[in-house]
Amino acid sequence: MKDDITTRWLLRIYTAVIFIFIFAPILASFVFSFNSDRFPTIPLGSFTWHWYVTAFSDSDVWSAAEVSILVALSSALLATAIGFSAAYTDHRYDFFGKKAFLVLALLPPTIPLVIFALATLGWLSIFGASGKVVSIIIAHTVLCVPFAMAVIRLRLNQMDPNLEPAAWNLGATEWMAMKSVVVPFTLPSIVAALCLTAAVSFDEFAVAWFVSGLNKTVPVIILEILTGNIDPQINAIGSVVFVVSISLVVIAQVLVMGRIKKPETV
Amino acid sequence: MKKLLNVSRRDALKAGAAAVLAMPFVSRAWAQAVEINMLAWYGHGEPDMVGAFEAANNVKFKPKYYAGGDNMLALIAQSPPGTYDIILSDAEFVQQLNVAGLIEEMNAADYPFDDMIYDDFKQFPGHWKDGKLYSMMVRCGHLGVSYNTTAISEEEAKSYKCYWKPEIKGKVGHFDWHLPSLGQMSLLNGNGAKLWDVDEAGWGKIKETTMSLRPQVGGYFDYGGTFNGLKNGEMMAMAGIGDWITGVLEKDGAPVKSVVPVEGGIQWTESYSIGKGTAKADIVKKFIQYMLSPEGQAVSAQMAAYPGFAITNGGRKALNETNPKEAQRTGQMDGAPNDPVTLIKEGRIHYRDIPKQQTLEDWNDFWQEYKNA
Amino acid sequence: MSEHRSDNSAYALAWRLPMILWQGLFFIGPLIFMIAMSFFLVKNYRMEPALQVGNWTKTLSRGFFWDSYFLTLWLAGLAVIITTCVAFPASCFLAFRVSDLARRWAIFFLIIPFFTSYLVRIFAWQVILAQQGVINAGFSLFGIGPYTMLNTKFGTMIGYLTLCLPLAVILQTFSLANIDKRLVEAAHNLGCGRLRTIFTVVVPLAKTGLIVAAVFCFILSFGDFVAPYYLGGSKPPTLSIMIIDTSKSGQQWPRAAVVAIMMIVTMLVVALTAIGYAYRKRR
Amino acid sequence: MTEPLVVFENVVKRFGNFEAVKQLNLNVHEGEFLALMGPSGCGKTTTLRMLAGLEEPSEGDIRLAGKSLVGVKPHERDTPMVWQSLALFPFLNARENVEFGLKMRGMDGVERKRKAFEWLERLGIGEFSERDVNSLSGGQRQRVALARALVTEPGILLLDEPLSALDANLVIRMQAVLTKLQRELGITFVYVTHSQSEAFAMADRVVIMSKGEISQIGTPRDIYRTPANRFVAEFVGRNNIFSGRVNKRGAIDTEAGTLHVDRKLPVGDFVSFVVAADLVAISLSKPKERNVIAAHLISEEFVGSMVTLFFEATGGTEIKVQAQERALEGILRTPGQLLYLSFNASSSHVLKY
Repeated sequence: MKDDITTRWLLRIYTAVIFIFIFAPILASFVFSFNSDRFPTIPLGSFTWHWYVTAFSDSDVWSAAEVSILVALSSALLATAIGFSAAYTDHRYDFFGKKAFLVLALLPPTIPLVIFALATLGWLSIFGASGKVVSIIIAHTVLCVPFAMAVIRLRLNQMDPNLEPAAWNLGATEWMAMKSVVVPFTLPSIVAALCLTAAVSFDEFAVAWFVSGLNKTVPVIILEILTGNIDPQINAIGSVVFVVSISLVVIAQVLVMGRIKKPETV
Repeated sequence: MKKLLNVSRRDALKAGAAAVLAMPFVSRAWAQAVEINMLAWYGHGEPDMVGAFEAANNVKFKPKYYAGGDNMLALIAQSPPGTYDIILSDAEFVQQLNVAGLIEEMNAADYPFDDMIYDDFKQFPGHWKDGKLYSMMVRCGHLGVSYNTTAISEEEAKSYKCYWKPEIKGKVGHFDWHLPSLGQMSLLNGNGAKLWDVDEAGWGKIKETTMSLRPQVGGYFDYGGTFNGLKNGEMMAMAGIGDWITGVLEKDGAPVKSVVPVEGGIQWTESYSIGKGTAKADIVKKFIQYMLSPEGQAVSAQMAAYPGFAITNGGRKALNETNPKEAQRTGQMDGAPNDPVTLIKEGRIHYRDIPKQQTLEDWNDFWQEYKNA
Repeated sequence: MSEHRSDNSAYALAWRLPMILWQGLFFIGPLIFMIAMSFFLVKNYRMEPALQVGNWTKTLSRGFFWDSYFLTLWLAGLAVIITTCVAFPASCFLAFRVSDLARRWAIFFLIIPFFTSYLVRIFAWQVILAQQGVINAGFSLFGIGPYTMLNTKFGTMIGYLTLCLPLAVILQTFSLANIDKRLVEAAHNLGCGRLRTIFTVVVPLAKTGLIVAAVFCFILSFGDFVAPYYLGGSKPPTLSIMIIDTSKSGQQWPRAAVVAIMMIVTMLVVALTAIGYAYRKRR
Repeated sequence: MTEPLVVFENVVKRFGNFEAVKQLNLNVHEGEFLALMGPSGCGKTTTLRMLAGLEEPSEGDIRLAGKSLVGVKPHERDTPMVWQSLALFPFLNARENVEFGLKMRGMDGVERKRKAFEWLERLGIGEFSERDVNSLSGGQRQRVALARALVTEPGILLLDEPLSALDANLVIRMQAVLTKLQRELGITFVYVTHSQSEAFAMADRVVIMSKGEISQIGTPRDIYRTPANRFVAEFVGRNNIFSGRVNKRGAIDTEAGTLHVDRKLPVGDFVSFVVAADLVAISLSKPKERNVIAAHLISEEFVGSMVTLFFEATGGTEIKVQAQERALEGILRTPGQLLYLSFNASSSHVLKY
């Protein structure tokens, strides 16, 4: 394609600006977390660890981290298990109501979190299950299932449809074939789904805020600081959370990339 | 975590010290400290308020914060009974808590009623029923005109009319709760002591006055937003608040101030109640006693999230001893011209209450309409 | 294709049922309950099961509900248009002018925002956009400003863009990269100008992806309460803020449910129409 | 007399409204190499999959060694298969792939390893036993797949177009490997293919299928020389087909002329008959035969020492002649040249009509 240099550079600069816009708040938050001013402006104040020290000497933050980790791990495990079963079902079976099945599996991300939170709180309180850690786990699992399913479904797409029959053919029962063929084959996507859903859960605040009761998660603490005594502790907490989440993503990404580098020709 | 904290040596030391200080505290909290569930306005469960008590009694407060009495009632209503061990509510909502059977009876002899700084406080409306005590007032503060001194003069701030000043169009904020803001409008309309007790015509006029302010309004904020808006100069005046917000900012060096205008001001009052069905009534009682002790009152008056007045003579004395500057700033010295007690005595302060002739819902509905206008 | 695809053995059901049960119980259940809740009564801050339409008539007869409804619709629509237009040139660049490796890295970077707290990003914007914030401080070096950016619709839009832009660029890039490049070249060879090629060849070919991206932007901004609240000063409040307000003050859960149902219906109508349009003409 | 190893009895297989296999009756004998052949969609793969238990017949019975297989799960049958896609487990190495079937049968690790290695050795790829299957060549992967299927020492091996992904040279080599293996092991092979050369080169018997039905069963020679019907004749491809009406003298008036077959046919009937391409003689001058067709040479094709010549006779009939290169010495072969083709009446085979 012929391309004059001006257009090329204009496009480059434009794209760079878009990325700057996207990363401005992330970088700013990092910078502000080390800035002594409570309301940072230019020029910046001095360097400080103060906000980290404040945030992490608050036992509430620690117990929130504990709740968050518990919730993220539990809902990641549950959502990945359920997402796996849904992806496998979609991959292998055809049955009456399959379309409805898929809609049910993929609908949750289209419902605004506030609405889902409201509905979940009302629903769970019928069973006396609101305001507990388990309520957050339940709700987060619902939100994470579609993500887990999508990731695992993509991997199953790459699986030779004869692989499972080949295992049965060699004497494996369906359960044995699942254990010794389907699971090993989809393992990278299972790990990726675990990381992804854990990260999604770890960052979710709207639903957690509604249903958490007294068991706050880290994002709920952030929300409370934001609605309450606003200060750059948010940035400190956010930065640490970011580092944690991004490590999970990088692990997932490495697994995905690894798969791209080593293509399996059937 | 450790890696992050390992950059410069001095900072590392500082961080390390903090971690060392925090760790036993944290681990103890995780070990076996009795957890006390607290429902309160933002800040009441923070370390500056409860840290000393927690350390001395091996307890751990687990706070749930709300903004506004309606919000508090809603939170309680949706939790199973016995969820909250201690409830800090606005005084005007105590009655509702009591009617709904959400709070325990208290023993008046346990608390320092004799030391109250003002007689009204001993018999605060709604706190007693049939001679039984249900809630213990712990602190209060005044709401008036909160403004940025660079945009509004002291003279102008003497009336709520300053909200309509053309120069601050789009820079008047509201604390997002109907009671204080609409109360101020009622005062501006000259309802004085009957500000909560207005008939249909009076209510219509309040709505009219409020609506006329709409073009000036720059936003509706929660606690953090209010704070932020005034501090960073987004808002030049804020309706529905008082020194509880500006006091924090003033101490931080911002050019903001709160005054009680000629039309009168509103007093917010916070009281502790013991949650119905709690198994921790004894330690909660001990905590309330602590908060009413001179030491606790001084801490409460200087609460980091928002300051309030000490309500016992002992507390005022303790504040004057530990932080005379703050005592002076807030007029909590006998004989000061802005002594809150004097203001009450002069009849310039009205206790915040709930609407008498309308329901809370009516007010809330109008508030929604106003916000959406 | 095979017999096993339609079997109802214990094995098949063991994989089919978990999702149906879980999402049925904890996703469909709540939504149905919410519909029921919209007919409940609130007495003394407590909900009582009932079957009365008061919440519906009361909510839908208020002028401010509809003001807020159309405002939310308008803001979300605007966010969709702005996001789509702003993202498109960048997506074209990433789809057509960079190497596969560079594109993969770009996508990786675009995924990062999803794993930073949206709240933290919004808080950062608050600080950046404030009257005495970073941008205005920058402007003052040139002797201009300060401009009011916070607590305006501009602020809200910045928030929506923060939420939608990375996703929009990702989805657009994917759909554009899937276009057969020979078609684009063919158009060029036929003397089609660059801009004309984009609108007559590229956009129609990538239509499905572009619309899906737009639908996601709509869903995200329509339901978001953080941006209009913290950057827009809830002035006036959007529907999601109204949900929080009504549920927070006065325990009016049923009325919040009414607002929520209205939102879901609106979103489903918009999304299904758009998706239907996206896939129809392809066949 | 004992029953054949595999018996298909009135087997019908439907997918929805589509009948993939219609009323199939087929016996497979112990130790034979049977090829199932036909164009795609003819039901050959479905038949094989039913034998492996991957599809259940809609009607009828399938018996293996006298026992009905209906309702028997795939893993309960001993019918290992070599797949078109090979379906090797990509996360296992070559040896682990071979071990799979033994592991599923609960054989202990050491024995398993030994046996797997033995089979890899036997197929000549012992040195690759620890290699990742993705890093092996097509032929090596093919052998791993074979070893994996045979390691459990089954009585029957199913092969589903196993050579279709290999290039021509490799196909010939693998054909030799397969026939040798089958002879050595003495087990039954059921081999599905759409390739005539594969089937004819290896199979003892060939089953030609079309649209879910068996068109013909027979030895490769039977099928080649005496195709049962026009479909088989055309599918086999190395035949010349002539059609026409039987005249009063018992000869057939075709577009290429009046031709004679060695069979009495009812006068006036419209019939077709085939003449195998290698049974047609070529001469420069008109021979004294009953069946002579004058035709122009169009083109020729060499495969090894065999030549196939394509002619066009009057009326546009295309005629193929196959001969040894040596046999054609002395015959001028320039395209367009007129030559005389002749065949013996006994070389013709009248198709069912």
